[in-house]
Amino acid sequence: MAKLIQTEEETLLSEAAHGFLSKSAPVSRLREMRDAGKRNDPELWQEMAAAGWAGVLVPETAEGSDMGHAAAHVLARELGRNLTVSPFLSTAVMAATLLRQFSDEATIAKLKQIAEGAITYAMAIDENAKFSQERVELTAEKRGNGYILNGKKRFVVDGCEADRILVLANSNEGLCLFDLTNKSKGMTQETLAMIDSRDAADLIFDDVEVSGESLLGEVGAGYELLKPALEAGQAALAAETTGLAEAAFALTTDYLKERKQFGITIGSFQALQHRAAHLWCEIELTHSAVLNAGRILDESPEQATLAVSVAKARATDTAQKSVQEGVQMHGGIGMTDAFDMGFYMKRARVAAEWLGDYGYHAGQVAQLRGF
Amino acid sequence: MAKLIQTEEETLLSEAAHGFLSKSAPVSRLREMRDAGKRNDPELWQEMAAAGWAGVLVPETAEGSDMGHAAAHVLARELGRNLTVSPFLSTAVMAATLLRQFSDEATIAKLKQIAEGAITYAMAIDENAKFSQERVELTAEKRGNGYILNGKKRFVVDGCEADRILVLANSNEGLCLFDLTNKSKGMTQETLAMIDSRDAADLIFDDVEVSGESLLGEVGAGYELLKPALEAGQAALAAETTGLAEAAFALTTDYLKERKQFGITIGSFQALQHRAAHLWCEIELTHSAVLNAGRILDESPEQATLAVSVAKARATDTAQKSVQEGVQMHGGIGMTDAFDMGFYMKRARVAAEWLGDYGYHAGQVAQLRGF
Amino acid sequence: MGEVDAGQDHAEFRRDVREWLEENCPPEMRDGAAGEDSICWGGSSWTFTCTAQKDWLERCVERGFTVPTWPKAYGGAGLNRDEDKILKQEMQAIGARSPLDSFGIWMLGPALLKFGSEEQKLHFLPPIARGEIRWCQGYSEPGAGSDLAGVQTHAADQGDTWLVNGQKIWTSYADRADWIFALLRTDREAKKHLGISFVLMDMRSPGITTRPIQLISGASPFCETFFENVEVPKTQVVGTINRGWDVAKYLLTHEREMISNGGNVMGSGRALGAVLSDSDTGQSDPVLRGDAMRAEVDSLALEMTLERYKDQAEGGQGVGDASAMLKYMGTELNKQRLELVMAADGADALTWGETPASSWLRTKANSIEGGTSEVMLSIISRRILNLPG
Amino acid sequence: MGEVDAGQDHAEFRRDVREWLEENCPPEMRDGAAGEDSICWGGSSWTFTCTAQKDWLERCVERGFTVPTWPKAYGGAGLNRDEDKILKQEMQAIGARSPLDSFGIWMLGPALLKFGSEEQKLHFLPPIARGEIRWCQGYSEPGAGSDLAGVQTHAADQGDTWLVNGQKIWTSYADRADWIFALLRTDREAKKHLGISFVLMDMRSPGITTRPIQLISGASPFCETFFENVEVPKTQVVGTINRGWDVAKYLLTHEREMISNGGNVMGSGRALGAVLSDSDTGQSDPVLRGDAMRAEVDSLALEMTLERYKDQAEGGQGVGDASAMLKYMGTELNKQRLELVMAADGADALTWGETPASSWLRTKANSIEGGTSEVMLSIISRRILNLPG
Repeated sequence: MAKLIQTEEETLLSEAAHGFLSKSAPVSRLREMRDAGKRNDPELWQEMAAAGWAGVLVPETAEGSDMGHAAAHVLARELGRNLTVSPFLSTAVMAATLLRQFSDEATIAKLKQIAEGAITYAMAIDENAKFSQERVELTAEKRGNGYILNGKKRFVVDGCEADRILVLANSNEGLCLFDLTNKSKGMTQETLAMIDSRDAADLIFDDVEVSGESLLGEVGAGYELLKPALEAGQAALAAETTGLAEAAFALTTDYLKERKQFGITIGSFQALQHRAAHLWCEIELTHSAVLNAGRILDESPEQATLAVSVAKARATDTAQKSVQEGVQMHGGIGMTDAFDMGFYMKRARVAAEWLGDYGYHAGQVAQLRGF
Repeated sequence: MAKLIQTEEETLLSEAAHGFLSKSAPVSRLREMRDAGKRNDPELWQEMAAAGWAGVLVPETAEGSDMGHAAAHVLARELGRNLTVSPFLSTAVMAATLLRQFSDEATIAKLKQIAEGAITYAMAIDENAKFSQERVELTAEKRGNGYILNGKKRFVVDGCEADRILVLANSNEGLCLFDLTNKSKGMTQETLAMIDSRDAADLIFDDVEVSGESLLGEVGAGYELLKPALEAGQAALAAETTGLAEAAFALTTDYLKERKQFGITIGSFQALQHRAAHLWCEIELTHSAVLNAGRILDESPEQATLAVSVAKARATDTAQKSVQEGVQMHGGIGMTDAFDMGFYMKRARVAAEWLGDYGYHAGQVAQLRGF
Repeated sequence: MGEVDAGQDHAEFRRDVREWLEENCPPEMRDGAAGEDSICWGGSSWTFTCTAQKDWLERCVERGFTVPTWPKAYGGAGLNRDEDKILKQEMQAIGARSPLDSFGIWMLGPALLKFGSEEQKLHFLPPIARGEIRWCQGYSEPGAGSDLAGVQTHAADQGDTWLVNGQKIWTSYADRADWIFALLRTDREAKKHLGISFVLMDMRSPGITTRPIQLISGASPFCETFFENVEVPKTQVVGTINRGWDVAKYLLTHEREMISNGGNVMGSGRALGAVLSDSDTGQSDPVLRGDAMRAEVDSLALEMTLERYKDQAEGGQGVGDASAMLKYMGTELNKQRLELVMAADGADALTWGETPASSWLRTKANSIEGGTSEVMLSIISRRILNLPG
Repeated sequence: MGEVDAGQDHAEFRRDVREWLEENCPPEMRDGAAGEDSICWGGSSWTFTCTAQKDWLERCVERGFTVPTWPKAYGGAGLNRDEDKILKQEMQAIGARSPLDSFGIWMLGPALLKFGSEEQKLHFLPPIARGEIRWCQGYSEPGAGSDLAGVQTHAADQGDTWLVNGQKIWTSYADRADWIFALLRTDREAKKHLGISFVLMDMRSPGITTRPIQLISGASPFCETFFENVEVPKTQVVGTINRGWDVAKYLLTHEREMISNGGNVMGSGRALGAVLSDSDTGQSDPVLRGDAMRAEVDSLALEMTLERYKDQAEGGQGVGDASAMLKYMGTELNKQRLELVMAADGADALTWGETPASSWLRTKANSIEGGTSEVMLSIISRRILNLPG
């Protein structure tokens, strides 16, 4: 396996992303968008596409930059640090990983549009309060050449603003994946007032007629097709969440160095020092897990499940510890909306649930480790 | 309910027990006994009996002091502080609580002997590595007027030295309890080399013939009879374990005040202060849970299950935290056999398992609280 | 826990209370609601949510049941603790709402009862009992955090009056309060803990302005409060001038107990058991389930501890510094409980509205307000464990 | 994790190694045993447990495989890291035991390679590689705990020799060691960290005595070691006189990594998964199961971190102070794992003998020896996070 240290290219990519995002899309931008009731930022996405980010997992045959999963994680981590709002995970990571399993002309065209930033995608998988790709009740009923979809998808991230939706449905012959426009007749988007101020929706399918071409691959192959996309998404979300944890931790250690209480810099209180040091250790382990998941996804993606679940579980837990300690160590100011820590805390909560929470991924690990 | 504070009588009892045990049976006594390969101390038990401790739950009709469960907990707590070796829990708490459900002459005579310190009991319940009163495979087969017992009991505390054994067995007609002499023909005691240096054995029953009189109560009533005794034992063990936690904590805070490292008293290091303070809070909560269990057992024993399980779960967890922090904060010396902390740690481990561990009791709590 | 059997002596009292409640508590006030929205805070600007809320308050005022344990002379019912428990039990039994909640009842009242002059008690307590005057608390100052003794807001001596200048933060509901009780620095030369006085001020006094603070959990009761050349009569000092720290310390202890209690109330608004049973994975995920089991065990032990401390207090043994433990354990546990509720509810909890999200975020302040968890641990370490430094 | 693909270049090396192992590793040495009892420690008083153990050591010595990465001149095989990995993989594949373990290999060797003179290297390293001389470590002193710089054992300057007086504690296997490497105070006037030298001593020197220390886990490898007027030639100082702290610091970092590694090895002696699957309640108790899941996730992440740090080290980026993290997380995690093993095994674990009890108790020392967890956290706080104080 490639080494668990950043390559020179990755370091350069990371620096470029850091420079770009801290200027164009820092936390203050999320605050502005929230206050303005905006949930997406198409201009920013265009710039990211121009930098090759939208095509990070699009093959070169479809004019993508095809930098791979580890590179996608470098970007996701910087997006996490800045809490940048973008369809990166849904579109550039998950949809691209899913679609690149096909090489027909129509799919290549879509991948090309993804890389160009011309279309965005959302993944419609969950139907319940907790993540599970197994319990699918949305039905796809064969009619003529096409299908009729009926049911409801929950917590579809980017579900309002995405141009297209990848829908997991249950047919008589097993799970299927459909690639639909988000304006299909019979579809309703119920906007969710998300605590992280981002785009998510419940999608209602009421006799939605779709053509036979919108079915991806074989009937019944839905889960096999979805799996690599899900794992890519989980790992990239782990990378994003790790970036979030690091940024919240940096805010906290800065505060510990500057804030005085009872006349003494609070960072000199040993109890806080040890808690901060412990948190640093946690972040360090999580960072390794994310690096490892990236390497394995790039080198032997079919064996990535364990590595991905370790990364997602660790990142979920670490980010929550980081924001919780962040608020507590900041005291009152950490609780105010005027300070950024709350944004980190809310995003950490949403990221914890999306694509499987700690318990889900720890369960995967236990299963793969034989207990 | 009576108040959750010690009555004056309880305070006097506690002081008397403290005075007696710290002189006659402190931790150094356990060390001596271990080094001499001794597992019981009959003279000490005679003194305790003379003080009314053996009869703490024996009715006055059988010449017991009948001070009740809360008083038994006061004594158990002091026994825990001093790691005193005695058959108090098996005999004075569990056997007495079990037997006092009967008022026939033969049982009264046994209870009287318990109160006098003339006979000791052990409870033979477990058959597996983890506590469960439900999985009983030791069989009691009716033969003539009596029964034939076959099977194996595990982890019978006081199983080598006790005069009599209360055995939970499975008959065709449900669970039964038998009261046997520990010298019954066909019984073998396999001594266990316990880490807490106390008496425990595996008991093997190979065609053990017992008379009809040795059956307690009705056939099939085994569990109903056992339940109050088990709960009394669990609560008293919680009290003992709380005493243990307090004593280990006291050793630790004393050390924090006197030990210097890098020229500074280590108790002035804030990280240690906060951990010690947290531990104190844990002990405080556990102490309340034990007090509460004692009051409920005395006042409405049929409703005690929740209170007892909260106490046992809390005490188990608190004692483990106390000894773990104890060893760590003492550093190298805490690891040496020459220092007492190891005795506390080993007893805490055995007490954690006996009569149901943390998970077992937390599970009881969850069930009773509706989840 | 804690079904209290107050004995035969109180059977009559219990019957009376039950009958009175049956007759006087309006059906609308028997819905068991305990959230922010259903509270009656009272005060001059209060708008009752319905006639029933107004009736319920008035009937309770008449019996002294808004402050049952206060002496009758100050608007209470003069109940002893057993009677008070019975009243609470009977109210709980029919799901009766609290008729009135306020910082006046929780905080200022106890302080006045202990430190106020007879004149002050007669003047200030009855309007609190009747819900006519709403109070807010002015302790914290910007940048001072837990260091309450670092009070900078200055009261300059002008003979019969003080001239107050400065700023307070985290003053709950200051924008809706009629009066404020505040810590002011009345002697700049004295050492930190000395030179502070506990002062009552009319919020309509010229020079007082307020500005709400938005929290990460959304709109909040907290404000910043500014004082610019505010004149205050010296008769409005509670206790001895320059010894306000004694009053503050007493109230801090009191507040800690209240928050740890409140913490539980919040948590039990929806029992952990119910949340897990309803949850998608509450049964099947061992991590979530194991953590919830732990939290439940701990919550019960904390409830028993509160009960024990009350028993101690009644036995004349003050809780004292151990209130720091209640504050610490209560708020930390409540944070854990809400984390578990969020996890159990999964995606359902990730939106604003009828979800636990606001409560979850709000709990994060519990371990900061009224003294941080770290301050509590230091108090325990020094004052209870006597560790050095 | 961590199946390393060392690329085509090494295919030949791998084939060679595999063949050599096939021919030379005796069947008795292929049982995968890794516990205390199966270790070959070497030294002048070593008794081989069987002929196979002796043969296996001798054959490895011949190839330099007891210290594969040491230069050939000092008894090693001169392997680079990829080759070393391949050797370890191939040994693991057939369950081969380690031919030789010793403090000489783990600790003194690296110190000598970095700080020793060429003469010292040629003199001391080969006997270590051959398992002829067994070393022990003399760092800690009674009452000093983590404060290694507080060394009191004194080496008085006598011209060509030192005269050593004092006492060391926690010297592992001192009663079976041939030589000791120790920190001695060679200048009492200098400041704490200065004035210490790193000195090698023959344990047969007149005036050295040892006494074993019994631990809570039972018999232990640790001893107290006493020095009474022991004469030591000055040529036996490693590095500069009075700068022994540099050597000690380097070795501490090294030791931390080793302990965190060792911690894992210990834990994986019996994988948590297997323990839980065998356990009575490992499946049904959510508390135990949830905690085990957490520990498993954390163990895997720690393994990945060790891998990452090794990759960094190979890339020329030293691990440095981050070794404190490995030490801290590795030992704390190992303590947790053994707690879980004890709980899973229930009553089966409560006796001495073939149970996890001794290992469980022994792990409690992991977070104390080689610098306590608290010292590790302080190192991270100050040197990595740059927090004040």
